[in-house]
Parts: sequence; structure tokens; C-alpha cells
Amino acid sequence: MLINVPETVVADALRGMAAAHPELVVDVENRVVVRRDAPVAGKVALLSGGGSGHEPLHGGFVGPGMLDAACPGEVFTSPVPDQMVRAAAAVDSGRGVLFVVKNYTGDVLNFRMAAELAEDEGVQVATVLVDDDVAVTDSTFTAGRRGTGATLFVEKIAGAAAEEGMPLERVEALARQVVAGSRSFGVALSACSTPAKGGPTFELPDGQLELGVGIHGEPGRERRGMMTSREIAEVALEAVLEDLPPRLPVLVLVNGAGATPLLELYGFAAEVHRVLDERRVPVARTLVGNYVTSLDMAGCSVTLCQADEELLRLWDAPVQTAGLRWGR
Amino acid sequence: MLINVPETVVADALRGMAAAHPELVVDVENRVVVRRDAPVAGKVALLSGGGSGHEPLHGGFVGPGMLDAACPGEVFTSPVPDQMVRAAAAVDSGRGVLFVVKNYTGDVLNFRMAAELAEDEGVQVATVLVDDDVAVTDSTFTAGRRGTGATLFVEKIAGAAAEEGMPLERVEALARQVVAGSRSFGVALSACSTPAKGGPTFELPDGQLELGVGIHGEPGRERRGMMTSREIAEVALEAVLEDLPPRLPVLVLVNGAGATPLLELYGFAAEVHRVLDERRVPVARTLVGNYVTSLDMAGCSVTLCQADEELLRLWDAPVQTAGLRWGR
Amino acid sequence: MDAVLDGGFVVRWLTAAAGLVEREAERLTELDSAIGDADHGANMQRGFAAVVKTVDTRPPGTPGAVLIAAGRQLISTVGGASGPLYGTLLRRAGKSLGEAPQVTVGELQTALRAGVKSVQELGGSAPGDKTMLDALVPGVEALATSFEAAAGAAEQGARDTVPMLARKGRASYLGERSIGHQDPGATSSALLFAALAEAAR
Amino acid sequence: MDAVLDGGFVVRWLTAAAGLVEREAERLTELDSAIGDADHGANMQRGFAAVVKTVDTRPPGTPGAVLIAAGRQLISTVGGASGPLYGTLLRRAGKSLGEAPQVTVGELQTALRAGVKSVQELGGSAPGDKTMLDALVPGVEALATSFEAAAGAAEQGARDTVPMLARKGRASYLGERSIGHQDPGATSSALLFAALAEAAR
Ligand SMILES: Nc1ncnc2c1ncn2[C@@H]1O[C@H](COP(=O)(O)OP(=O)(O)O)[C@@H](O)[C@H]1O
Ligand SMILES: Nc1ncnc2c1ncn2[C@@H]1O[C@H](COP(=O)(O)OP(=O)(O)O)[C@@H](O)[C@H]1O
Ligand SMILES: [Mg+2]
Ligand SMILES: [Mg+2]
Ligand SMILES: [Mg+2]
Ligand SMILES: [Mg+2]
Repeated sequence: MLINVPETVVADALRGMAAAHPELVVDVENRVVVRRDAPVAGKVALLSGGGSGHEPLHGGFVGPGMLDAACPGEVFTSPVPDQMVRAAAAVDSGRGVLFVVKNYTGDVLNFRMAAELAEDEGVQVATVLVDDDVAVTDSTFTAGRRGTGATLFVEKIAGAAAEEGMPLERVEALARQVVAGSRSFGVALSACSTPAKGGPTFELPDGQLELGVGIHGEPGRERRGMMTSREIAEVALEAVLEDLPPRLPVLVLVNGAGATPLLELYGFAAEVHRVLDERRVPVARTLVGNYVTSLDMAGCSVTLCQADEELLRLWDAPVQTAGLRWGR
Repeated sequence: MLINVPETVVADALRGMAAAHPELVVDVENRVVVRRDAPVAGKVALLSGGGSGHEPLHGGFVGPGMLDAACPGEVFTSPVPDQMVRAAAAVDSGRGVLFVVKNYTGDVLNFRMAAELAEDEGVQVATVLVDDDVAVTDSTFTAGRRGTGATLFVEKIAGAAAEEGMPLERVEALARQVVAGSRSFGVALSACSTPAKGGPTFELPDGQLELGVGIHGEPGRERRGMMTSREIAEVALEAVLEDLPPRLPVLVLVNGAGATPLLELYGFAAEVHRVLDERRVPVARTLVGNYVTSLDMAGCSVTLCQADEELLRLWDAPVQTAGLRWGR
Repeated sequence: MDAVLDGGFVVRWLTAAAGLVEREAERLTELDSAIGDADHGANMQRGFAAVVKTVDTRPPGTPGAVLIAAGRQLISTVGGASGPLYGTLLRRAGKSLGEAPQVTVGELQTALRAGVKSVQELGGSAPGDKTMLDALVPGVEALATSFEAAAGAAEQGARDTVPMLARKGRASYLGERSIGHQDPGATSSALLFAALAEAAR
Repeated sequence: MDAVLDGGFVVRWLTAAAGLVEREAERLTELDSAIGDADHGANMQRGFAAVVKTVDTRPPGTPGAVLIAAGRQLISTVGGASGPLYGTLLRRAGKSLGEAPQVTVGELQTALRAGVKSVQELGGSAPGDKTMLDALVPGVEALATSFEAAAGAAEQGARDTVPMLARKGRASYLGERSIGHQDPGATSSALLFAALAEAAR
């Protein structure tokens, strides 16, 4: 691994972010990344965070049109409430803060504690849980569906809404609409290695796939022998569309897990489009790249988000972050 | 690998690009990627290309402010002249075409043939060879230094110059200035696997590094046992600065080989900055990410480019491509 | 069961816990890599190292104050699911002890029971879900007998998670595949009771 | 050495070459992965498959026309260093043969010599640089004796690249480390001469 020692991986990365992105305020000691012009007067603030190892999520999505602040935890470990409390204080303009939280027990608990503490300090907080991963069925007997690729859609669309000056309730409602309309499915072609472990966190023999893998290498639905890109697209979309048949044009995220070459990812995007065409699912926009990664895992995921006119407009709105940029 | 069959990898990826990027014209059959508004009246056109497997280079750099066209070859194999001839015809507005060619025998020969054929068809062609890799000493007894990360600087800066309406000679001169002022050094932490080979193209035992590796896995200066991120930054910058001590502020590219997590890459960027600070090398801009990749190789490279006021202005100028975007 | 415990005892307990966590970190991570995300060892190590630092640098306090400070520190340092849960366990137990400079084992048991209840509420979980509760609950109950009995019961509780189906936390994603693995959080909870017995020896 | 060769002979030659390349593709890639980028097998396969398709679908032509078409096809299909070099070899040889419907072996030798010279010019390379030239040059010279002799000489030339230090192409980056490996391009050149002998049998 390209590291110094496992203990400083997150701090080292934050120093690098600070060096490369003068448009961000990076508090390395307290692990908070904030857009330089925060708090933005009159604007609802968006705050997210989670375990590190999914970059550019979340720090790479801080900036105009998306997040106001991000709180990175240790690798694959949710951040602690102190980070979110500090970040919320830094970005709140008085119009409230929306916490965007991926549905993992650790994130849920730490953000919940942070929300209580921040509210004690007079910050108005709303929280939206992202739970798009259809590989894990939503049931009262589990921690519920995991949050994965839809996080990007939520952060982008709610971020644009906040940028337009919408009030907290409206920004929150839009974020919930995105969550309700989004589903994901991921596949691992190799395990990922965490610095702390120094090796793969799970065993995946060469030539085997984990269908429905989570972004921390959590197990999925089943293991299979190698499949073609085409077959993987079919299985992933079958799972996604079965869970939520779309009635609107979709935003498509073809996401790389980290170690899958962009060349292969674009090839996979072609198959995703082919399957969607065959099933007569209209595609409004497609984003291809490594956005919600799992360190050095090889693999991919597909997220579909049903987008009405308003969501589409907010998706197309300008965004200026390290990891996602378009418009003016 | 996330592929169908090795034979269709490049065509599949181009279909995916076409699906995801309506702002590009992707000719899958003839393997040419062109910006949709080409030829742009009154503008010198920039054309590049090379073996596939280095994405987003080059197709991901087609768009306003950068390339007018890219010609992807087979994986790690330079494109054929027919592609460049066709692309040149598609993008030439009458003000000439600059070929940006990485210094590999295959690219040099195929682009040279293409230039002759295109000139026969009345297109004015200038060619700039990019040869920034200090791992290979420039000598008449080798094919010369390889072209790596500086390609991004050349394409961005010459692209901005062309966008401003500068004539071919001036765009070419700026491109040469970038080449002359740029040096790179790369390190592999693992080998890369090509679809055709179905496995690693070279042997790199776990815990070993190839210092000075090329972007196709070409061997470098030496092999060593594992080093820290800090030590790698020192070795890489030592090699770069020894070859070309900077007398101007530098643009820094901290580039990922493909499978190195962005988290680690940012940590490496921090070390790069630390070493540059210690050596009193002023840094003007830093770009961190996977831009000139080697499929699924783990590793990184550093490129420094000496930038005077004009180069800096052109670097900061707007760019709108799939792989690099900023400004308006 | 009328031994009287002071703040120093609680400090010795937490210090012993930090030692055991340090020693067993790799095993905790190994267990977490089977049914979780391979960070439980690092999480506990980071948390208890910080706890020791906190209680060592603070003026010695009441048992309740020490537990509250330790719980806060865990919440501020660990992250993940275990940080808020263990943090709440200790903080709630500390609050329940109030400001008494010395407490009985019975009072400690009552306090820990309150702590465990808060863990259940926060986690929305119950014994049998294959979590830390499966070691915490029997451990706290066996305190009525002795520290050693509590350590044994918690250890047994951790082992009993092996055949369970996980319903909470990250392991729940595995469904049937969680069966046959010992829960990492239950395992670290057993270490807390082993440390308690160690401090009492 | 007065056998007379027509366009059909050249087609048989190129078809045999395609067969050998197909059979040996993996070995060519293996050699290229030692000192290059592991694509020489795929490059040659793609190129010669296209060549066979071209010469099969065109009306039969003169030896020169067939070679020119084949060379063009290689240039348009292969890419890499070997595409322009082999393409130029055949194209230049074809041009040198002019429009004669039949040619002697001596004329073919002269033509190939011209082709090899163009390869040297295009590649800026010379025999001894550890490239295809090290098989092409002895192969062409031995044509004065027989097709079989040419095949043997090219094969020997390829083997002789093993101890050489690469000075051109991708292998030159290896410097001293290129020593001890046989050059992939020289190896495929030997196949071309083996195919020539096969076609003549
Ligand atoms: N809802 C819950 N209630 C009680 N304990 C839980 C719950 N969720 C997780 N745990 C405990 O936390 C442990 C995992 O802790 P850790 O690995 O540190 O956090 P994370 O799961 O966030 O990576 C599990 O083994 C389990 O004992
Ligand atoms: N300058 C040159 N002159 C002659 N032959 C060369 C030259 N450069 C490369 N070659 C030949 O080309 C072969 C490599 O071909 P190939 O692998 O298909 O292309 P690439 O090197 O572009 O991947 C080498 O083994 C060598 O024989
Ligand atoms: Mg965790
Ligand atoms: Mg090649
Ligand atoms: Mg865990
Ligand atoms: Mg090659």
C-alpha cells in the first residue's frame, strides 16, 4: 500500500486534500472538511460523512452545489459525533443543517448523537438516511438496506436545492424523494484491503464474484464463477428493477469500486444501457466513474434514480467540488 | 475482469462513452472520439491518441479547452494511421492540427504515417512528442524517454491556447515548452493485467516496488522492498528534480496508476508537497487523481511542469471534458 | 458482595480493559472480518487507549465521574457502531452511580444494568440478536455472584453467539451466513468483564 | 534459384504466415511480456488475420500487388511498432516488384532487401539492436541459397537476439535487463521466413 503507517492514513490524506484544494478548509486534527465560503448566508447547509476509503465520497463532494462539510472517519469506520458537531457549527447560517447519512449502524448512531448535541447548541438539524442497496432486503430483522451509490444523487440534488435557497424542509423532502426513488446493486471481482488489516478483508478466490457486495466488502446475495460484463449488468439491473420498477426516466450511476479500470467501467456502462434499452427504461443522464469506492476493490455498482423534471434540473445544476464538477 | 471478451474491450468502452457523453461524437467502428462541435471555426485542432488502458487519457480529455479528437488503439497498442487521418479530417477547420504523441516507437511511427497521409489530403499537421519520464535516460541508444503524465499538461495547456485562437505555430511552441519543462517518475506497487493476457503482464512479488515503472508496466530503474509513501515521494522527486531543477513555480500532477485508492493518493500528495516545501520548490497548482492510468496497476507517479505566467493562465483556463473539468 | 469500590478501582478496571483489548485486538479484527468490516480491533484499541489517557490525566474522581469521562471519551474517539454503544454503556452507568465516592458491587451492577438498557434502546437490539448484548446481559447478571462469575458468564455469552443468526449491525447483512461465527462485540464485552475480575483480584 | 513465383504463391505465403502466427501467438506475447508490453502475439494475430481476409477477397493479383495490399492492411490493422514496420516491409517489397505477374526468387530477395532497408530507415534501427532486423537481415541474405536456408537463418537470427542489449523499441527501456530474452519481433520475423519455406514446399 502507498501509505506511511496505518494509523496516519486518514490524517495524511487530509493533509493532501488541504495541499491540493485551496478552495476547501481542511481541519486535519479535527477531521472536518468545509467549503471555504461557509457559512453561506441564507443557505441551508448540507453535511455528510462516513468511514474513509470511499473517496471521493464524501470530502470530494464538498463545494458549491453539493456539501458544505464532510466528516471522514477512520477507514470503514463512521466518524465520531464531535466531528459533526464541529462541522455543523462551522456551516450553519441559521437556516439549518441537513445530515446525509448512509444507513449503517455506526453512522446512524454517531450522527444521531451529533444531531442531539448540535441541537443543544441551537442548530436546527434534519437527517436523511440513504438506503438504496437492494442486495440487502429491508426488514426489521436486519439493520436495513445499506446506503451506497444513491448518496451521490442525494448530495448532488439536495445540494443544488440548498444552493437555490430552498428551506430546510424542502431540501430534506427532496433528499427523501431521491432516496425513495433510488436503488443500487454492487458486484465485487476482488476483495479490498484495509491498511489496518494489511491484506484483504474477505476471501474471494480468483475467478469468483460476490454479487450484491457492500461498499465495505460486506457479503452480498451469493457467490458465482466469473461472468461477462453483459451478464453482470443483467443480474444487477434485474435486482434493481425488481425492487423498484421505474415510472420516470432514470439517472444512472455506473460506479467503479476502485480498482476496476475506467476502460472496463465504460464497457460495463454500455451493457447497462443495452439492458435498460431492452427493458424500455428511459435514461435521462449517465455518470460513469469511481465515485463511491471501496479502497482497492475491483468491481462495480449500478444505481438508478427516478428523476422528475425538478430532480433533473437540480442534477444538471452547477457543481464545483473536487470529485464532481460541471456547469458554471 | 469486468469484460465480455478481450477482443471487444475497446469497442465496448467506446459504446459506453457514447452512451454516457452525448457531448462527444464516438465513432465506435473507426475508433475516433470527436467533440460534437468540431470542426470549430478558426481554431487549431488538437488530436491525440495511443494505446487504450490509460483512461481517462485520451478520450476523456476530448472537449472544449482540451482535445478536439482522440484515437484509442487496442489495449497498450498504439492506434493505426487510418484513425488519425479520419480524425484529422473531422476536426481540421483549416487552421491546422497538432498531433500530441507520447514517445513510444509504435505511437511515433503510426502518427508519423498519419501525418504524411493527412498532409497529402491537405491538412496542415504539426507534431509534438511528449517525453517526460526520467526513469529512462534519454540517449541515442534507446527509444528515448517515455511519455507519461506530462501528456495531460500538454493537452490542457495547448488545448487552452488553441481555444484562444492562437495559430498552429504558437500552439505547437507552447506544447513544446510544456514538454521541455516537464518531468515524471512512476512507481508500481503491483503489476497490471491486460485483457488479452488475462493476467499480470509482469511479475512483481507482493511487498516489492518497481521504481521508475512505465505506464504499460515497462520496467524501471530498480526493484526494492516496500517503502513508505514518504520515501517514495523522496525517491520520485529526487529523480525528477535532478533531471530538471525547476526555476519557476511548478504544476504538480499526483497521478494514480489505477488501483491505488484515492485515499492513499491524497496521502502521497501530502508527502510530495512536504518534499517540495523542504526543497523550496514553489507549487502553483496541484492535481490529484487517476488521470494517466495503467489498467489495474497499483502505484502512482509524480509529474512536475514548470509554469510561467502564460502557462499558468492557460492551465487555469476553462476545460470541459469527461475527465477534466473546471471553469466555465 | 459488600466490597466497596472507589474511583481508583474503576481506573484500574479500565486500564486492565485497555490491556486486554490491546492484546486481543487482532483476534477482534479477525472476528469482525468474518462477519463485519474488520475494524473492531482497531476501534477498541483506539478507544481504550484514549480512555486510559483521559482517566490518567484527570484528577482522580468518583466511580461515576470516571465512568462518565470514559464513556464520553469512547464516543469521541471510536466511531463505528461500538463507539456510541460502549460509550453509552459507561456513561449511563456512571450517571446512575451519581456522585458517591464509593459504591458497592450491587450498586455497580444496578448501574451497569441501566447502561445495558440504554445500549438496547440506542441499538434497537435485544439479547439473541448476536451482538455485544449477548455477553453484556449475562455478565451483568452474574455480578450478583462474583466478579469471576461475571467474567465467566460474559465469556460464555460471547461463545453462545456462534450459532446465532445476526439481526443487528453489519453482521445482519450476512443473514444465514452469519451463523457459525462469534460476534466481535460480544467478544470485546467479555474482555470488559475479564478486566473487571482482574481489577478486583 | 530460378523458380518462378506468382501472386498465388505470395497468397499461400501470407496464409501460411497467418497460420504460424496464430499457432505461436501465445509465445510471442510471452516473449513480449518479458521485455515489452505483452501484445505482440495479439498484434500479429490481428494483422495477419486481416491480411488473409484481404488477399482472399481481392481478385488474385501480381506478387507486387498482393504484397502492397498486405502491407497496407498491416498498417491499417496492427498499430504498435510492428504494424508500420511489417507493413512497410511488405509494401516496399511489393513496390519494388512492380507489376510483373511472375518473379524469380532473386527478384523477391532484392525486393525484400529494399523492404528491410525501409524498415531500418523508418525505425532508425540497425542489425544488432535486438529487433526484427536481426532475423530479417540474415533471412533475406540466405534466400540466395534456398527458402529452407532462409528459414533457418532467420530462426538462428532470432535466437541470436537473446544475448543482445536492446537499443530500440520498448525493450530498450530495460537496458541491461533486456539481455537474456529473445526479441519478440525477431521471433515473428523468423515465422515469416518459415512460412515462406512452407509455401515453397
Ligand atoms: N444495533 C446494535 N446493538 C447492539 N450491538 C450492536 C449493534 N450493532 C452492532 N453492534 C455491536 O457492534 C459490534 C461491531 O462493532 P465495530 O466493528 O466496532 O463497529 P462497526 O460495525 O460499525 O464496524 C458488533 O459485533 C456488535 O456486537
Ligand atoms: N525501431 C525499431 N526498429 C525495428 N524493429 C523494431 C523497432 N522497435 C520495435 N521493433 C520491433 O517490434 C517488436 C515489438 O512489436 P509489438 O510488440 O507488436 O509493438 P509495441 O512494441 O509497440 O508493443 C520488437 O520486438 C522489435 O522487434
Ligand atoms: Mg466499521
Ligand atoms: Mg504495444
Ligand atoms: Mg466493524
Ligand atoms: Mg509489444
